[in-house]
Amino acid sequence: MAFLEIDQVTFGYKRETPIITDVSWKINKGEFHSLLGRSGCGKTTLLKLASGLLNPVEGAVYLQKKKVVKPSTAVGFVFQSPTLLEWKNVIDNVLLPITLQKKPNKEEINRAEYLLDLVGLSSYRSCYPEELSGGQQSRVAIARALIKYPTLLFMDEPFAALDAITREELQDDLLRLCQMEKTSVLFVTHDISEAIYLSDQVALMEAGKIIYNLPVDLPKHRTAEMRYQHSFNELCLNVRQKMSGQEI
Amino acid sequence: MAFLEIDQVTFGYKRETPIITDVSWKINKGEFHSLLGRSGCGKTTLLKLASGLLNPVEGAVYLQKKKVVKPSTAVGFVFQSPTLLEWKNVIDNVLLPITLQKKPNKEEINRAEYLLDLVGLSSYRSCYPEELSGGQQSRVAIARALIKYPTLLFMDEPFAALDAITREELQDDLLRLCQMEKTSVLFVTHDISEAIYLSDQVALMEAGKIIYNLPVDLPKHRTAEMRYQHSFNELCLNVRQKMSGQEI
Amino acid sequence: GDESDQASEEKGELERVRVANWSQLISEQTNLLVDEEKGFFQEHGLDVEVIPGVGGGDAIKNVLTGKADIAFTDPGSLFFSLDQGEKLKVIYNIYPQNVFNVVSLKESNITTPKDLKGKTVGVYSLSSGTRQNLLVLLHQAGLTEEDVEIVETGLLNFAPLMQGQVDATAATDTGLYTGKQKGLGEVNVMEVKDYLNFPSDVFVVTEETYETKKELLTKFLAGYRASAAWMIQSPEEAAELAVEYAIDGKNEEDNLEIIKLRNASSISESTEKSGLGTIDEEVLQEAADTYKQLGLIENALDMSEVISNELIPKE
Amino acid sequence: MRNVRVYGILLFIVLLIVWELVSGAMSELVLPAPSVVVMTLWEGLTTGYLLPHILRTLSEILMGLMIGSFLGFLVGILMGEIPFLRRLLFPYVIASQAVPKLALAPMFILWFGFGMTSKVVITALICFFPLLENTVTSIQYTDSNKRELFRVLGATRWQTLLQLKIPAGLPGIMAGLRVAVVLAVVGAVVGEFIGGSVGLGALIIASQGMMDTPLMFAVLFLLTGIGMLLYQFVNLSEKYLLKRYTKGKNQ
Amino acid sequence: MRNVRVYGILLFIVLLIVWELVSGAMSELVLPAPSVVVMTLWEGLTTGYLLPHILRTLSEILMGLMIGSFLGFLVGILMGEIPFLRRLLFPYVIASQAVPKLALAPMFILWFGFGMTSKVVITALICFFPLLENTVTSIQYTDSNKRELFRVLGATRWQTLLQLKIPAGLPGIMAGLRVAVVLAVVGAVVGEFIGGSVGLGALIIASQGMMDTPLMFAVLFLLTGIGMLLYQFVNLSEKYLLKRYTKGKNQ
Ligand SMILES: Nc1ncnc2c1ncn2[C@@H]1O[C@H](COP(=O)(O)OP(=O)(O)OP(=O)(O)O)[C@@H](O)[C@H]1O
Ligand SMILES: Nc1ncnc2c1ncn2[C@@H]1O[C@H](COP(=O)(O)OP(=O)(O)OP(=O)(O)O)[C@@H](O)[C@H]1O
Ligand SMILES: Cc1ncc(C[n+]2csc(CCO)c2C)c(N)n1
Ligand SMILES: [Mg+2]
Ligand SMILES: [Mg+2]
Repeated sequence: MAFLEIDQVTFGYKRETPIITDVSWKINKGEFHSLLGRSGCGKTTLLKLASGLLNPVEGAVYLQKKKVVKPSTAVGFVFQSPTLLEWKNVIDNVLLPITLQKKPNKEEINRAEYLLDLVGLSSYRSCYPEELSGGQQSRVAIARALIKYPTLLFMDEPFAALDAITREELQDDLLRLCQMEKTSVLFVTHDISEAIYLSDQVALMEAGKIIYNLPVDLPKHRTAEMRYQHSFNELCLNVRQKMSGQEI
Repeated sequence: MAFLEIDQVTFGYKRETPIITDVSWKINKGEFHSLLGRSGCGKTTLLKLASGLLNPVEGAVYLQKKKVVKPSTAVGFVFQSPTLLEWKNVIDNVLLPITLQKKPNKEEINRAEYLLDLVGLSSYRSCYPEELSGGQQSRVAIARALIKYPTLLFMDEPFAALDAITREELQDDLLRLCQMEKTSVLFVTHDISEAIYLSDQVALMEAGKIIYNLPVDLPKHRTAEMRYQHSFNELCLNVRQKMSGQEI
Repeated sequence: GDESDQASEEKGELERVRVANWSQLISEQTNLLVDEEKGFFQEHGLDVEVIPGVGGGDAIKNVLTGKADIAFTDPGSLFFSLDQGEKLKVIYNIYPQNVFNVVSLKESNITTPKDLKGKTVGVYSLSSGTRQNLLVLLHQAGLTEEDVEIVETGLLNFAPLMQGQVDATAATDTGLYTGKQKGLGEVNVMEVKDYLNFPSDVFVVTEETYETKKELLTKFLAGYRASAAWMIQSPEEAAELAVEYAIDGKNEEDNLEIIKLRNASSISESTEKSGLGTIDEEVLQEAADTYKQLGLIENALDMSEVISNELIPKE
Repeated sequence: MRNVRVYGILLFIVLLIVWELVSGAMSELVLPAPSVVVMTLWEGLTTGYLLPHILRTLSEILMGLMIGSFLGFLVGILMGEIPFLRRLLFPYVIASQAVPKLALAPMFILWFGFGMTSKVVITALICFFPLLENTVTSIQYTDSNKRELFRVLGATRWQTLLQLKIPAGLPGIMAGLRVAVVLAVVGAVVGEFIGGSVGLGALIIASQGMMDTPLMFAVLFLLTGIGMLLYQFVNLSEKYLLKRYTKGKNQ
Repeated sequence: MRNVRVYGILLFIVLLIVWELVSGAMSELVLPAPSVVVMTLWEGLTTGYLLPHILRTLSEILMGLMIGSFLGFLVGILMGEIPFLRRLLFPYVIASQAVPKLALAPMFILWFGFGMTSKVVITALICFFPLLENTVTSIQYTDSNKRELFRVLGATRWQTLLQLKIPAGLPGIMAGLRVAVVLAVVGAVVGEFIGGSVGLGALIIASQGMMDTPLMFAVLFLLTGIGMLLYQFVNLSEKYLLKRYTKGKNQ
């Protein structure tokens, strides 16, 4: 069985209208998967189902062979909106997953500072969320999701509020971190090239179903140049055409 | 004097550290301008200054020759986060700018329905914001900003939460609407090609200053094919390189 | 309470007696409050603690719950409790004189109870002695509650009279004195004692206490009688002490006048004959019968079963 | 939820039994048995003896509640919106609350007479404060993004208040109303303690005077019932009003 | 803001003058002049006559407030977190509030003695409710995104409560505390009405017995002062505690 296994899951917020219908998906240990799809097709919902935030009406989700019924603490989650606590400053927001259980020790504070540095916010460590720009807030949320060395990451459009350059830097950092720590990732994005660049596999959703599944066989170590290679652009175009409903 | 004129504006949230320093900018009637820049460089702040939500410490903003001290009702604003009222349903949220003053009449309700249709949310008219996906919420916010036929639009990453296809559709719709109604727009985005595609002029911000100003001399009527033309890509690359600090 | 425990520890051997009062510790009761200074009770090996209350009913309830041994209460409250089947004993007549009255402004020309017909009369509260005694007074004149309009005026009962909101107000002798001090002008006063002179206050104990603690009660009554005699003897000294010991004893002159009034109500023909505290069975019986006729109580009460002069020390 | 009802009734019965047993060892003057109280209550209700008192107190409560909570809401809005007024008036608001109404009762009688007015005024005064305080607080803590939205829409202060601050603060305001509604019951009764011959408060005093403790407890039962009814009424109207606020509420 | 102080003092002086004039036309028994009241107050303070009463009442207020608001907060949390408890206990909470404490005097004395305990209990009972109601409400309306965040972080119920619901609900809880603090003053005084010989409440009763209205008003002034001090104290600690919540607060 795969590391994370979504098994014939069906779900609807109201009983009548299913938002997710009969979706199955597998992610192996250390793999990076992306989820693409039009706005409102059910990506966020699927992420919440996979993480145990929502429970499927039919089917089940298995994490390391165990059925998922509620979120596990070994999992990191970046929501579509940053969701910071306005009464904690930046570093405390990053440390929240730890302070929930105990006083953070030196090492954990170092980790938080390292992550803040990674997302380029070292100098904002004592600021409060309302003093940050939109993109800065989402970067804090990313750092928070990484603080506990999660074995599985769910990320819902984490880079949507970032400029192209910061975005590319963070993409590389994220890839490096995940490969180092063998983190599995399920990543939602609207940027097709981002999906291709990051992923081992890309899933395309439409109206609650996964309609296309594209394994990305680019070299495991991604470099900036790849973005301009033909094979890369080919893959992007492929997905793009699938999305707009054209057959290739 | 231009339609909107930002005149040597300086601003800081706390007195000591200016976030915007000595920025000047002009937008003529019916022009579409985009603002690009790295996360945290001051785009949102500049938009708030231009709209009168914030008042500059030095310098001034003029709208149709009149000094701006508070937001004008002839202006539409799309915030970086959707900011919908959770106790109103979708159509009522779109109609909010009107219901503030009076009961909306038939015509205005029609306009709201037209805009909802434009952003692809006709079938969600009676839903409440919490029942919408992230992208759907931002689309409602876009419809709300357009309801009163604004003569000037400020948009802060309005399409960030949208998939490529919806995004392109809305870009075309927005351009059409603005050309029809001769709306001036100041548009913040992180997507360089979006900026080029939409704008008559692109400004690049860095650390509170406008460091580069690129007039886009593509044919006024934009078409999907343009995106793949050489001149278009040239412009994108130009901006891209300016952003990463490389000289061309 | 903890405070009382501590106090008794300090005083060592003294036996504790708790008196449930119908009011706070006020200057007219100075004799009961100055044991520290005068030792009326200490002399008999007693440590007296006075428990404040709100009305005579409270005093009896405190006795019934065992929070106190002796109740300093009015006959009305006694009748009500007996009427409900409680077993109580009256052991001492504190104020044989009825101190209640009905006061009206001179210009209203109300001189007899009959004149009250159709008038608005203020009482201090529906649960107070002023109301009950007003009813007694009306009854003696053949009137009932329906013939007048009774309104509650609260403790400042003379204010509405002065403002003309009521035609008359039911009060007590000390209340009237205080009112006059505060600028109440010329008034007509009808004293209830001229119609039915039943005691104002008595010491009441439960039958159980009466049976089991006779000796203690006797000692207490001896002490109390001595204190009352002292207050009659030296009102000036009492008035001075009241400044410290009574919550309302701010003004020594007022204390003196009030103490004098109470001294006067502590004696009667029978007390002259048989000593302070003697209970007159007949008037109490008559009062009980009146209460029955007024419909205030349901059952006929036999006072002879309730009254005991036995514990009052012989002179 | 059916379980709750079952346990609720069970708990109630257990409490009644304990009370019945405890009261058996005590004088009826001090603590009457619940059976006696219920019988007294029943008798009072069937003979119609209690009816005029209930009606009187109920109308005082309702009138006082309406006036008091309306004024509390209004002054709360004024004080919430205008910091100047807040700082200017707050000493008087505190004074009106920290002073025990019972002490002022004679004044109230002098100013408002012996009739219902003085009781309604006391009730209103008591209801006033929780609503005021909660309104002031609730309309001040509105999401700053939403406030910015309203500024951009050129909303006047009045429009922002009506369409943003009040709707967004409604949960807090309703909490204030729930406190007010229960305090109103006490307010009316305390008002009747002085200067009343009709009403449940007057009945309490009268029953105390006659040492008719069962009657007093019957009245206390009634007051609890009235309080519960009013509270539930607010709760229901809140459910209706706040249908859309459940977003933040526990599922 | 300096202006406020000026206007405040001006208003106060105008009110005092009006009162002085009105009282001139009235018997001192009905409405004493403020000058007389202030003199009485001054005298009472300098001679030390008022001191033991003030100390007693103050300690009752503080103890009652501490116990009552702590319990209100605690039960509020329990009832907010556990709907079962909410539905089970709410009738008893209402009963404890709708029943006038004054009517239960003999019970209180029976259970808690006639010392300070019974007054502290009454004060606590009165403070209890506003805090309870506001806590229940405040911890229920937490932003659902934040609640989802905490679920994802695997936060236990207890952690969510402590680190999310309480901090997020603090403004509402503090509003409840502000109401409670002022009601505590009334609570202690009412407690002293039922048989006390020390304390400002007892003094009010005594002053009424002596028909010493100036003394009564002096005590009422004192109570207002105490109420204002306590309220301001809560306000200041709120400013400190809620520094970070100003996000949503008017600039
Ligand atoms: N709480 C809810 N109650 C009812 N319907 C909901 C709820 N949340 C989402 N939906 C509906 O479910 C569908 C899928 O929503 P979801 O948030 O999963 O979309 P998404 O793919 O993440 O979209 P986006 O890219 O815009 O974020 C949408 O049509 C939305 O209207
Ligand atoms: N309310 C505030 N108080 C203090 N500092 C602020 C405040 N809002 C923004 N800032 C600071 O001002 C700078 C510019 O913020 P702004 O929101 O304008 O950035 P931006 O260009 O819109 O970034 P993004 O693309 O991430 O939205 C940031 O460094 C931020 O930390
Ligand atoms: C001298 C004297 N004056 C007044 C009262 C008060 N009082 C008389 S009857 C009654 C009603 C029962 O509570 C009350 C309060 C008293 N007992 N003794
Ligand atoms: Mg989504
Ligand atoms: Mg921004």
